Amino acid sequence: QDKVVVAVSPLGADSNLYWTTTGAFIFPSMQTLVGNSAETGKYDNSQLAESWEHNEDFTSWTFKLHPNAVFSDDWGPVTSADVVHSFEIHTGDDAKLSGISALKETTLTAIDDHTVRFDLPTPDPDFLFSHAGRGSLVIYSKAQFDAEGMEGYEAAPAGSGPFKYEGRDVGQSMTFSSIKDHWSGASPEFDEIEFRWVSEPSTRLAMLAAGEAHAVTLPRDLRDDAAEAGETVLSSSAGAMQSTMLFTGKFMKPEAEETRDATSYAWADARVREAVNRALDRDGILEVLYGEGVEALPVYTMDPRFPGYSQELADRFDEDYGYDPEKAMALLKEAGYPEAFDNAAIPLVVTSLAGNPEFAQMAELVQAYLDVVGIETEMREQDWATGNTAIRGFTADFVTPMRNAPVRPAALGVQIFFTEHASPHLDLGDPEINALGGELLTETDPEKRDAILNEMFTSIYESYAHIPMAAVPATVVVSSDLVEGWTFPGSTSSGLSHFELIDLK
Amino acid sequence: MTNTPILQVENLSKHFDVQTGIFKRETKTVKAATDLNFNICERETLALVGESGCGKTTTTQLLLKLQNPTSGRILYDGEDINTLKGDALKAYRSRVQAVFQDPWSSINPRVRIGDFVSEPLIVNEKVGSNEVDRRVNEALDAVGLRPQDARKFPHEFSGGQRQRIAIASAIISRPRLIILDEPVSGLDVSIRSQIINLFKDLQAEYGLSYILVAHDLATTRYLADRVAVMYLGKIVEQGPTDDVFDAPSHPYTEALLSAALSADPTEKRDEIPMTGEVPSPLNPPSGCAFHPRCHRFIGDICSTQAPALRSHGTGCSVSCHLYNQ
Amino acid sequence: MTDVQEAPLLEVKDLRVKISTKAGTFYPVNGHNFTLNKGETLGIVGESGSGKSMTATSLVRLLPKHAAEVESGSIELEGRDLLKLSEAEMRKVRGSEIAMILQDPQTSLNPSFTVGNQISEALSLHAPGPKKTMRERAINALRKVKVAAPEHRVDCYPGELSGGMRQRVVGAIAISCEPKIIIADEPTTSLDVTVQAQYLRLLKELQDDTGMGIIFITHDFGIVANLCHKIVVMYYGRIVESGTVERIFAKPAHPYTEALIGAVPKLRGHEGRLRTIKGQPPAPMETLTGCPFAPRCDKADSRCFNELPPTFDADGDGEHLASCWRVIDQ
Amino acid sequence: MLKYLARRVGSSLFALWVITIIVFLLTHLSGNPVDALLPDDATKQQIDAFIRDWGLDKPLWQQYLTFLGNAVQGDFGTSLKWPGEDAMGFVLARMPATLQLGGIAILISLVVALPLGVAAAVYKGSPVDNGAQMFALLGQSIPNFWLGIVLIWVFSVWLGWLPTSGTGTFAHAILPAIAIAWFQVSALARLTRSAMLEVLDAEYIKLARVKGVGEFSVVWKHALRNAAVVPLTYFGILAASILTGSVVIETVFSWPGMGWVAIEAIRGRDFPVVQAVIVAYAVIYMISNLVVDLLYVAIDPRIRND
Amino acid sequence: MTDLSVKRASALRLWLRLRSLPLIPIVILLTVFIIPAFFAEYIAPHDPYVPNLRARLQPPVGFGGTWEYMLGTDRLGRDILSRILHGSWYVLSVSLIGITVGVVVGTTLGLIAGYARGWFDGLVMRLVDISLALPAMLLALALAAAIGASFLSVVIVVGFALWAYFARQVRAEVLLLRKSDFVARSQVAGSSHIRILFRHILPNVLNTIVVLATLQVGIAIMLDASLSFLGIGIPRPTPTWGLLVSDGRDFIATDWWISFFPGLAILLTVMSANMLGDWLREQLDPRQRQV
Ligand SMILES: Nc1ncnc2c1ncn2[C@@H]1O[C@H](COP(=O)(O)OP(=O)(O)OP(=O)(O)O)[C@@H](O)[C@H]1O
Ligand SMILES: Nc1ncnc2c1ncn2[C@@H]1O[C@H](COP(=O)(O)OP(=O)(O)OP(=O)(O)O)[C@@H](O)[C@H]1O
Ligand SMILES: [Mg+2]
Ligand SMILES: [Mg+2]
Repeated sequence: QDKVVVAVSPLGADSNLYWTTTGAFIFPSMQTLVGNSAETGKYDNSQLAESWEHNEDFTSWTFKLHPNAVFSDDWGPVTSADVVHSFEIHTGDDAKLSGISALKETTLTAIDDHTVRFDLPTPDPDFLFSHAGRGSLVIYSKAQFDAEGMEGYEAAPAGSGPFKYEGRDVGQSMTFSSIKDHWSGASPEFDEIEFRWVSEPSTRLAMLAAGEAHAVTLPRDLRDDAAEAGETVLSSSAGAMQSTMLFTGKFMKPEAEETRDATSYAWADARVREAVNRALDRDGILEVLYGEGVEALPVYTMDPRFPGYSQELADRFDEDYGYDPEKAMALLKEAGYPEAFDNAAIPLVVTSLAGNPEFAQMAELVQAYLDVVGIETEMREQDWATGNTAIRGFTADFVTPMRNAPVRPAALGVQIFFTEHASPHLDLGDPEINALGGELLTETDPEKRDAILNEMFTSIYESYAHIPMAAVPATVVVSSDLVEGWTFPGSTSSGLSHFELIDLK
Repeated sequence: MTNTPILQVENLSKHFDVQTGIFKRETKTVKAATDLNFNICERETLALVGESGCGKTTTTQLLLKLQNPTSGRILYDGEDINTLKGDALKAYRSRVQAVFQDPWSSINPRVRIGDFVSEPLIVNEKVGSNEVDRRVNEALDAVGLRPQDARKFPHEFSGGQRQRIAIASAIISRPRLIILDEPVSGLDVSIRSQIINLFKDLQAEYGLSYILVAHDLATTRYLADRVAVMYLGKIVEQGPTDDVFDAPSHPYTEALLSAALSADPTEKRDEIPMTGEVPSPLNPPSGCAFHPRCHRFIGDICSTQAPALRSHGTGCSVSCHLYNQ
Repeated sequence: MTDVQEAPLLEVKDLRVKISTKAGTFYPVNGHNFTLNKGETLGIVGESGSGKSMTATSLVRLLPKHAAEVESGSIELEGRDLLKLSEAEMRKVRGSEIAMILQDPQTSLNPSFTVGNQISEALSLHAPGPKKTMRERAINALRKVKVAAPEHRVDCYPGELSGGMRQRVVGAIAISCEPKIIIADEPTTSLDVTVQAQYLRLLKELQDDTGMGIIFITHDFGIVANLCHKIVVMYYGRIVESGTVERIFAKPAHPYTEALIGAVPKLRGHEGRLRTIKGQPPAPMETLTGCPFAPRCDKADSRCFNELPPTFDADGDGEHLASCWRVIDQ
Repeated sequence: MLKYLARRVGSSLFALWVITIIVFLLTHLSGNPVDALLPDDATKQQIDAFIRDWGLDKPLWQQYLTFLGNAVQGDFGTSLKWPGEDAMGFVLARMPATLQLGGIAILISLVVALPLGVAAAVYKGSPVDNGAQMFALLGQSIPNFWLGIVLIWVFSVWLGWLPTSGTGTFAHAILPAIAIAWFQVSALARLTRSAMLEVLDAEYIKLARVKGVGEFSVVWKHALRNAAVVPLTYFGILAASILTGSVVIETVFSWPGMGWVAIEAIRGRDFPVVQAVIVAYAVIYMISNLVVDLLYVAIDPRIRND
Repeated sequence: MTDLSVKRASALRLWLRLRSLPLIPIVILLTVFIIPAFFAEYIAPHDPYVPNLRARLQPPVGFGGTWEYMLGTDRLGRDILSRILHGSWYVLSVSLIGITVGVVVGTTLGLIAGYARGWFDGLVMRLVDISLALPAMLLALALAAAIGASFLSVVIVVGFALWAYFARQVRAEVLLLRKSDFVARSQVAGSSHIRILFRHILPNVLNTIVVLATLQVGIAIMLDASLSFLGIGIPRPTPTWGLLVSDGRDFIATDWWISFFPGLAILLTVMSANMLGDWLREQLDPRQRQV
């Protein structure tokens, strides 16, 4: 077998210039400074940085490059100059990269040929995320730029990864060839790998069944079908995505509960929020949505890999959030729902987020369960942009499924989804959580950070501020005739990485 | 027959602009009716005859106000019908009616006979429904149909019956003039005679005037008091039917009559052979339009100068250079 | 007509055509007998729906498929029964031995092919020859029917010709293979008087030239009187009277014929009222006993209503037949 | 001829102009591209810069005029979703794929529908006719995406005859073309049937038979030549339906044509591409109608002589 | 002809009509489409919205399923049969309202354009061109984005997709009708334009409209299905047939019943509607009637 075909749903944006996209990317020829371990998902030195260190208060990070790293097509070794060059284009005007704002205020200094140092205006203990996760710094070759300019990148950017970019058919496919004697020692068993963008899941399954693809991503039910048909389902070694349903609007600001008509969110009342959570048979829902073995997530954005994780909340979860329709009904009665509410019907807005076809079903199931306990809902289907516009315009008055993929460091995630500090439109409006979030911004002591985060998670948890769902691994279905195995950590936005590890039969 | 004209037609012309050629890029003018002059009096029948396309239908449509003339006037009781308004117009509408050729297409298939017949009455006069019913019955009776037919739909009738229905509708508003555009051409011989008789009877009973357009010269002779022969939009000969038929003056009338076949094998006819093609109204010949086919062609004057219509003999007028001394 | 009694060109015996529709069956051609000799013109007259066109189309075996079929009888063309020929043989007969001119010149030419094309198609089917001469022969055919400037017209599409000219082209197609018989189904109803006269003259001349037999279908008594030698009068699918033109016009034996002739206004001379036939022809599926014309007949008695009259020899010489009880009563 | 052409082109241009307004308004009334194209954690500065760059802060009419001015020169801006791609260029680059698919679909429709319709008309009332009618009805009753997926499973997965999706060889085009043609076949077959029935009743067909012309020639030469005008009239609508069908089918088969671009662009709020693609669709439609008009004249002498 | 025979003749005609009534399509339409649309609540064995996670993906009877879920269940364990039955109401109303919109807009414009001619006619014909040139699917997407996918947006799209066909057809007929003798006759009688339009022309295009509308039921349902496929149809959980088929499309190869039975319902309905339309067309064709 000399060519591997991987079929996935189309990307948000499709370009060779990584920084002009929002970060959805499959690009095995390009590397970042920091890598993830295939087995655990933890940061490692499998990419360009051989090692790194930071100062006491996390404001200065120094990276040492692998001395033997080279670009493909004889564009020479990877040096500090390439990092500086890449940093410049990534923080330039046309950069749309998610999370890149963190880099913008940073100064980068090349210490020597293979050492660079980032100086940050504020402490950032999660700085590695900018080099190993969503919206991170990808290293392009300065030599190529000097020789060919931006056109060179557009046509065929040289990278340092184990594959070499061969070409693309916009919107259709991308092809890479394996590099023999790669500097990292990685040696794929195949000569070429092709990615195909195919939006219909059943078409992808058909490709797999017809032997046209080695690996495809599929929604849960089709995964089961594929497994039944004898194909192999592989899961990422770490959680790739967290899912939840968020109440939108600043419903937790202190006056919200008293003056409900000011906001007219039914869920401004904590008892309603609890009832909503209690009404759901999570195990049932998660089984339907993600299959067996997926664990419920006590607090969205909390992850054992990152600080702030609370085992205690996880242990209490069943007790506090467990399926209890009677309790839910009692709570509602107590709250006077729906009679005393101006906006009794809770709108469930489903947006068509790429790669999350299960959101529609999630909403349907939630609706059905809520219906049982007497919570009125109203389903609206919207595309992502419209839904997002509503949220941004602070006109949001609905409940919507949301995902966190790849899983961000807890301190980042919690700010984005619950406080006013990162994405103001998703702010709960809770003064306490906002204050804690503020503290977190400047706090550098790991233990204290852990405590603050823990406190935030506990507060979110106890006030039933959202409807947590699950931590979900990334999955890929591979042809059992063609592929033996493949280990990947699920740390990219598509969930897929470490293509050199695809093990063919 | 009294001699007060109901309608006076003065210098009436109608020209159409038509686009011809591939993709209609050329505009040409069809002179469907040119400088027509005739009168129609009480209890009189005037026939318009001539070849297909000579402008007979156009003329009737002008009289019926279905089209507006390019120039000229039509006077009804001395008043120009183009200036009629309000009640005067309604009066004209109800006093001048029409029966068309095709009994299948001239009746709306979706309307009950009673409603169809009563339409001219309803739209022009204020009458109660009892009166309408009475008049419908009367009209149906006059054309030999039964009162209960009023509730039926057109498709339940044969062609002959339909033509009777059309006639009933034309007489219900007690018109003075009915314009008949080939009213019997679409009918079988046997039914044709019934309808022709009906026209005669109605004229006698109601004192109607008719303007008749007919292909069939025999029918014309049978029904018409006066006849106007048209050729390419112009009247070439006009006069009392008997005079024109027995002693045609214009060469075209001569040829036309000689071409008509008599339903009598013993009758010998000497046909005047007409040479040449029927000219296209888009490119009418110069001079006298008939000259290329004329068997009495008398020279250059025919092909260069258009003859005027002059009176000739008793009550006849003709437009031919032969008679222009 | 002719002194030497030749064998007839066409002899139709007891021809019956049955039409079956969802609504029922009936016989639009019901026991026809007639003959056509060389150089003779036979007129078929009758009201609309009496079965004239059915008679004509059954002669060339082009009855509407499925609906109609010849039930019995024979059609002998010079002694050959056409009903016994195979479809392929019949196809050879059509056009070359029996030609037909259809009712409507406006629609009987294919608008998508040139006039020359359509003439030479007929020629190449029945009198094949080299391709090059086809055009020449088509022009000749046009010349025969007196189309002016045939070299030019041969390349015209039917839409570019006037009605009279189109009808002449149809005529040219019909005579191009010099058929023995031409069946003309109301070929002039849509033509102007003057054009009609020209066309009829043309047909007569062609007949004089070639000696072909013509069957002329019409309801115009003027044409019958002027053009035909013999007449067949049809009513309700039956021949009610047949004979020579002179005799029938002079002394019609069937009241229907008499009434039809009386109903036509005369070009010369005036009479008070036209004669009319009361009522309407029966609907095809109506079941009638007795003479089908009886309900409309002034002279009908009870026998007429109860018994179908057979065909009688009106003048005793076999030249004038009529199917009316009055014939023997007289 | 020139004048006629000029008038037709003129009225098409007017229609196009109205379409640009509709397109412009609809795309601007709909969701904000900011939300589709910027990450959910974008900062205020990023958003502001984006809005400024795309001129989204100007009044609507000004945006329209700018848009129109550029559009006339074929400049619809650069794609937001496919950075660096010129919107119209991007769409045009995909046009051949759609035209190819559409062309094959039309070909299939014709090859199947004409004989089917003709046979149904010639054997009216027979099992052939009933079968054809049934087939035609079936064609109009199956959602095309569903059919597309069934085709993939049957012919690609189970039988393994054809590739499932994507482009490359002619074989890739067969299934999507069939899925698009399916509906058209039935519509065309029905039209052809009724047109043929009408023509077969015509006097000139009778005359051809009277001349002794063989049945085959009567049907396929004399009748079809005239009946063909009706399906041709339908061609304009056919083009429109095939374009519409391609939107769905291209998605099912991952066929990189304009339909696929349209869906992806609209979902991604890629204004420039959406506008370019709709205008391109409209232009194709107008041109195909113009061609039909000209074809008419070629095929039908009746019109030439009118 | 006596009165009796007239009566007999009309009785015969009635009988012939009845006998040619296309019973099969009518029965199918009633059982699959119309009766469920109004009585789904009473007929459907299950609640179409409530998932039953214990009964997920039950196959239909005869394929290993039970009578409780005759046609099987979907991924959430909802009864397919009940969903189809409840869906018929939405399908019925979308197609009827959409077609009504198309009919009203198309007929009005076509009527006036054909009768008045002139600039208005030119304008309408351009609009027809425009609407034909804009693939309905694209409009639907843009519209869904603009006003959100909803019952309303689907109805608008269906109406938009259809009106041009009505306008064209009606205009073409009006052009012929206004030249007809009976319109001329009515003008001669002195009727106003309004009277001519509504009393003489409209009733005569009604046939065409009815026939076209019946035939459009299929197109409307198909369009609804395509919109659901693109995720811009009537929002869930409303079980419109289009959504059911579209939702089940991924499982054609495995859990085929999810999309098969709704597809079958669409197929039967559209086919029947088309057959009925064809029959109507034949019945109302004056050429047929006059024979
Ligand atoms: N609306 C019109 N536009 C253009 N030309 C017209 C129009 N109406 C009539 N004509 C032309 O005017 C001429 C006269 O037509 P008209 O119908 O009055 O003739 P006609 O004598 O009634 O013929 P026919 O005996 O065939 O009914 C014809 O050449 C015809 O083509
Ligand atoms: N295809 C057919 N199917 C059923 N009945 C038919 C068919 N063709 C003709 N008829 C019927 O056969 C009868 C005879 O028709 P035919 O055409 O021979 O009459 P005709 O004498 O030629 O009338 P016209 O003078 O109107 O041409 C009529 O009652 C007619 O309705
Ligand atoms: Mg006329
Ligand atoms: Mg006939």
